[in-house]
Amino acid sequence: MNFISDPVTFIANWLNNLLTSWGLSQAVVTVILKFIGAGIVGAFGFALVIFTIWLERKLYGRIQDRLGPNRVGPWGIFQTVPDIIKIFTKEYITPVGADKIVYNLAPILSVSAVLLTWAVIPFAPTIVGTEVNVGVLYLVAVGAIGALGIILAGWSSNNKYSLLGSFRAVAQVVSYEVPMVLALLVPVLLGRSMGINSLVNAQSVWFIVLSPIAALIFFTSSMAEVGRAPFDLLEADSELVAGYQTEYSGLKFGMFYVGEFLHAFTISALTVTLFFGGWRGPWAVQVPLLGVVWFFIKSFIVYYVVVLIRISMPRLRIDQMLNFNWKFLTPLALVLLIATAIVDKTFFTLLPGLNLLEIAIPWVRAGVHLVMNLLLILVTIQLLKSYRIKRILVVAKPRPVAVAPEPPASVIS
Amino acid sequence: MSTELLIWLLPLPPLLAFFLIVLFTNRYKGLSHSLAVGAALLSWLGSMVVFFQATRAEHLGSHPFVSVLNWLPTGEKWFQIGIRIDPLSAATLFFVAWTVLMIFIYSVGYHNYGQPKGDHDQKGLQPHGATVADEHGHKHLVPSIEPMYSRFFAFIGLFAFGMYTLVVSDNLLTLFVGWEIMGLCSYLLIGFWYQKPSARAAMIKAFMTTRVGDVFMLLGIAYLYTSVGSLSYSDIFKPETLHLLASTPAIGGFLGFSAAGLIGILLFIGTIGKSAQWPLHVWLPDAMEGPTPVSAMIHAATMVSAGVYMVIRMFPLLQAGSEGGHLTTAMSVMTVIGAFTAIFAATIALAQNDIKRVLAYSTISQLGYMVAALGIGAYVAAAFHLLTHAFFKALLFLGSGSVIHGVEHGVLHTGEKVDPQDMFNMGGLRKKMPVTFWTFLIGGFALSGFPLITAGFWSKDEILADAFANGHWVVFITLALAAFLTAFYTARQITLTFLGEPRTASSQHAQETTWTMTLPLVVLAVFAISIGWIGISESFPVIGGLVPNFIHEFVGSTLAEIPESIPFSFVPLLVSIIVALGGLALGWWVYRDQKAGAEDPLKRMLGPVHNLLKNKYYFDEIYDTIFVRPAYWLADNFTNQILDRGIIDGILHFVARIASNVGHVFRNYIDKPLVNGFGDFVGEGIKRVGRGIKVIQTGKVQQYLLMALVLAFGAMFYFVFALFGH
Amino acid sequence: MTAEQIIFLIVAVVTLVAALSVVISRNLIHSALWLILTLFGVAIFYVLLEAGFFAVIQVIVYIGAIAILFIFAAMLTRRVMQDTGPQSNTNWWIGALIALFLLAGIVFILLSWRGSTTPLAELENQSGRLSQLGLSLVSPDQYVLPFELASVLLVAGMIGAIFVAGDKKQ
Amino acid sequence: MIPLSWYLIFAAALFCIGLYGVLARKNAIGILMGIELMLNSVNVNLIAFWRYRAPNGIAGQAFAIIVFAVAAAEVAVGLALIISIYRRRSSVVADEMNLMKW
Repeated sequence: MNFISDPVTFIANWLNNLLTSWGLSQAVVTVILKFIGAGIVGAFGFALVIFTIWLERKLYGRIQDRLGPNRVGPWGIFQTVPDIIKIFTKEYITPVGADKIVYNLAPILSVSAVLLTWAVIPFAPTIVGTEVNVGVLYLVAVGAIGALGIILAGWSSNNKYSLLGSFRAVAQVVSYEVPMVLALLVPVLLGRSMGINSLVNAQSVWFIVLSPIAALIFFTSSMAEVGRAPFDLLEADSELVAGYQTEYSGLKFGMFYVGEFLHAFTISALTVTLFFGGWRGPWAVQVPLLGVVWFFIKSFIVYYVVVLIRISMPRLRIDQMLNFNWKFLTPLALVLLIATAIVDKTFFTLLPGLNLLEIAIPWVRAGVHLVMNLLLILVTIQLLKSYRIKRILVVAKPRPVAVAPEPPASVIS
Repeated sequence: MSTELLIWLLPLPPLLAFFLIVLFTNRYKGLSHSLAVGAALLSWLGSMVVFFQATRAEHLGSHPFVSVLNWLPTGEKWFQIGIRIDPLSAATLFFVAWTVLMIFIYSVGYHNYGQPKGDHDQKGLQPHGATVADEHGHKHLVPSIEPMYSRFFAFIGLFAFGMYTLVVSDNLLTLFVGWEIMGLCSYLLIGFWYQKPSARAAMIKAFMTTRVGDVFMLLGIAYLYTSVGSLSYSDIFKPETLHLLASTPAIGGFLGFSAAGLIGILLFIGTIGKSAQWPLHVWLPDAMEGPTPVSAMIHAATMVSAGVYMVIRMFPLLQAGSEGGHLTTAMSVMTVIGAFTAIFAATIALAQNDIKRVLAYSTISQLGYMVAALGIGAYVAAAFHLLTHAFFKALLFLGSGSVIHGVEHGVLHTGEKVDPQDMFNMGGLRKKMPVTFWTFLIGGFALSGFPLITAGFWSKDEILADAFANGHWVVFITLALAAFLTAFYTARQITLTFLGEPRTASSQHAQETTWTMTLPLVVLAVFAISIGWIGISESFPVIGGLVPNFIHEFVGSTLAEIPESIPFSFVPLLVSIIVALGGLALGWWVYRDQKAGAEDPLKRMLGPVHNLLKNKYYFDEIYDTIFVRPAYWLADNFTNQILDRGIIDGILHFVARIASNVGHVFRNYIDKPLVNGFGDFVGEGIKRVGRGIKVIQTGKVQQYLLMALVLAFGAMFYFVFALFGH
Repeated sequence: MTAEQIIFLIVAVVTLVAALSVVISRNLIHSALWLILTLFGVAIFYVLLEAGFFAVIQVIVYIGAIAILFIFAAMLTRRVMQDTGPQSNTNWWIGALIALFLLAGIVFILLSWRGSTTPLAELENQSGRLSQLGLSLVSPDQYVLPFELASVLLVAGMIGAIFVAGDKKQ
Repeated sequence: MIPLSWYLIFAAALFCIGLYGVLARKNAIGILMGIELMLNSVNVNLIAFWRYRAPNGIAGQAFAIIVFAVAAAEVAVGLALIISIYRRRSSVVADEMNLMKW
């Protein structure tokens, strides 16, 4: 337990001893340490945002076959700093008739919601915010608060467009929460615990292997949760101006902006912790620092996928989005949850029957689950095909050909 | 088959005949009449056997044939009925059997058995003859058969059963039963042709008058039963009971009668009604409405003789308490009534034109004779006269029936509208109907007491001798006078109907009747003569000892001790001979050349008295005014108007009015105000309460919640503080 | 007064003030927001009572869903938002009276109740408790019936709400 | 160490405020909020009793969960009703919904 392998805990213990030596009671000391830890994580979150903004803009450029920001600093890495300064210096305009308290409260809520999730994500076996045994539910709760922020922002800015925007946003966020929660339940089921740390520990075989569908559903619904990429109806530039952010300016707008980007990176981090084994990697256990490195490498890879989707996918219409959610994702998630539960239960009841090597059990279990998931995928694809064909049929009905009206009876006779 | 059992069976054949005819065979005339006659024959045969054994049994009086049966449980011992044949009932049985049989045979011919059915004969009316065409198509009327032929035989069968029960019974109750059955049958038979209004009136009159008598008789029987405790003769005629009855005064101290006297009188009133004595005699002449065999049956054989038989049977009771020759009050009453009825009826008979009415009145007077004889204590003479009278009176009636039948034949033949029963339309039938003439002549002589030959002479002479011997001068004279009148109207009757020339064409064509009618006449004629010879008293000068005075020993023995026979004296003998021959000669002389349509010579002689006699001393009118009209008045005015309408309806109306008032009161003072009021009150009260409470329902949800909370707190605090006492 | 008690008092005061303002505030949206704050306070209470699961459930269910529903409802019935005048109806003082009366009653009962001073027992199986709760909810001899009924109730409520509130496209 | 009575008194206070909200609020949605407060106070009570009186028992927690479910359903249906009433009578004031008045 030395500085290199586990700097964070080293420092923490050092500080602890320092403060206790100053005569503070242990409780007070832990409170102070907790505060310091929270502060570091928050600062780290914002710093991360600065980097991800740059990264994203560079990627956009490269994908769209252009350079992207390269003027400020080498490869434009400092581009985000002048943006931030710009935003800081912008003038605060509060619309007439806006509900002051609620107008100012909204951005704070949305950013705090995102930051709160970081409290629970374990970066390394020893480095983790707080050890909450209902971590997964905590994540869901925090997501709900984010939705709250959006509504208040939309409503308080006393602007019809922003109100409409906030309604749509909330509808989207709330409805996508359902499949996300159901998808979250699958790893909880597999890992036999709600605490995120215990989930990561249980991932000797990454959960992505066991149930790729759950990972996919979780990933898509969290993307919707963020309001980016195909689901970025929230601040659809072409339609609703900036959605609920229209009336905000200056730092408040910045807050929203930072909140959004951080949220994007957070969902990739979450996906990693839940499905890609979090800090698990070779020697991660021995050297916590190495866990952190693995964790960030995986997160950035997933983040890269997020950005990729954001740039390449067209925007979904509001009804398509809701239909996709309620008619495809939620039923699939439900079926998946039930199927994994059944398979898992039968596997563990049959386990004593077939004599496996001790270490082979997780792999066999992974295989069984994988097979079930593949089967499920095939079935869903088949259903989708039959559903699509039927729709086409409907369209193809022939239209009646125009027929000359019969002459009036008097003429014939 | 012991005699007692045979006696039991005597009355049954006619009853059996009655039921068989009524229930089964009343459609077959031949079968019905043979059944009835057969039954009469059986009873007759039984009676003769019983009579023969009774005569051979020594001192039957003290040991009569008796057989008793427990019939009604009266308290601790049973009321017993049974049969009892002692010398008196044996003798009665003898003449009843003979007369009933003769009448049955006679009525076969009388109802023209074998004749064709009448053209337009109706049930309930006399047959009007049937038109018959003989071999060469010549049509003429022939008497038609009686439409209700078998019904007649059924009723006289029942009549015979009634008489037989009366005769053989050993107690007053079954006697009374037979008595009533005969009353019923007389009613049914008098009114046989019920379509005739006069027949209907006659049957009701007969029934009602006999009923009056019966009521008193029943009183007597009841009084006797209460005082003696039993009705059978053996108990009543015990010397000590007789002495007890004689000594105890009558209940109401009624005119100084003793109990025995009062019972005797009450029973005697029954006889007055039944045997048509003076006050209650009116029904007998009207009873002629019925067919002649019925008249014969009623007036000769059964009905009237039953009354006298009952009195003779009760003689010891009547005589109870009379020492020596002294008559008890009851006996004196009887003598008075008997004698008066004899003379009274005889006078009326003089003025009657109808052949049957003359005989009816002669019956009443002859019964008067018997009652008078009993009244003066001539027990054996009365019984003897009863015996002889039954025979010659039956003979006379059947003879008159055959005469009427012959004349009817003439009426049908000539088609003349004339009353076949009126003597003045007859005459000269001697040549046309010789057998009827000779038998009728014997009957007539027996009735009027033709000396030495006929039975009537001996029995009547006995009574006169008794009256004379016991010094009852008044009775002797009246009876002698009555005898003279009897002889006179008998001769009148014979000469009018048989002698002289036929006064009408129909009597011209009268024919002799068939053998079934003439045979009984001949038999009865034989008896009318011969029966007298067994009752000649020994002390009679010449022929006294020839034939033993059978009647005296035999019938006399029914009494406790045989009454001593009276010494012979010439006076009554001479008187009766003179009276008989005189009456006959006078009667023949007055009516010997009666011309058709000529007036009754007697009318000229008697004038207004004759008119009085013709109308029977206006007794019918008197009774009508005294009894019938007041009865109607009573029924109509009193009972209907006053009693029924006034009182009963009055009471009902009164009750009704009270009820309606009470109802009114209930309605207006209890029902309306209270009951309805209460109902309305409830309805109104609920409405008002409802209106009061509805204010609570303000529609504001929060106010409801407030109310609920207040109540909840109230309950909570109640529980917390009151119940748990904190 | 330990740290915990201090936190308890602060949070209690904050929650009660928020609750009071929920009831009193003129603007419906403001009262909704105050409601959210109260719910947060209650969530913190759960944490104090060491019922973490309930705190999170509270947040998810109440704040995540119900509070948002309230705000939605408030917005949908927008025209009423500008309603002037006091928010409480005429006889509000009766309500106040009853509430105070009830409070006094309950407090009186609680103070007099012996059990209110029971010592705080230490919790042993921290982790096992949650699974035990889960199991009890579905084990037939314990609370499976209310659990199933609650699910039926929720489905019925959902369908009912959709049916009632959905505007019929005539 | 917080004594149980504090929690109970806090819950009682919260309950009374909720009750006042229900009784005094003019707006139907305000009433629903009042009800929510009351339900929450009940929950606090349940958990407090569980924590202090029967820590290893399950009843308290199970009940709390059921109360959560019921509260959610109640709010959903309540608000749906209120919205449909609003749509028909364009008013949400409790007093004006007095059709059931006598």
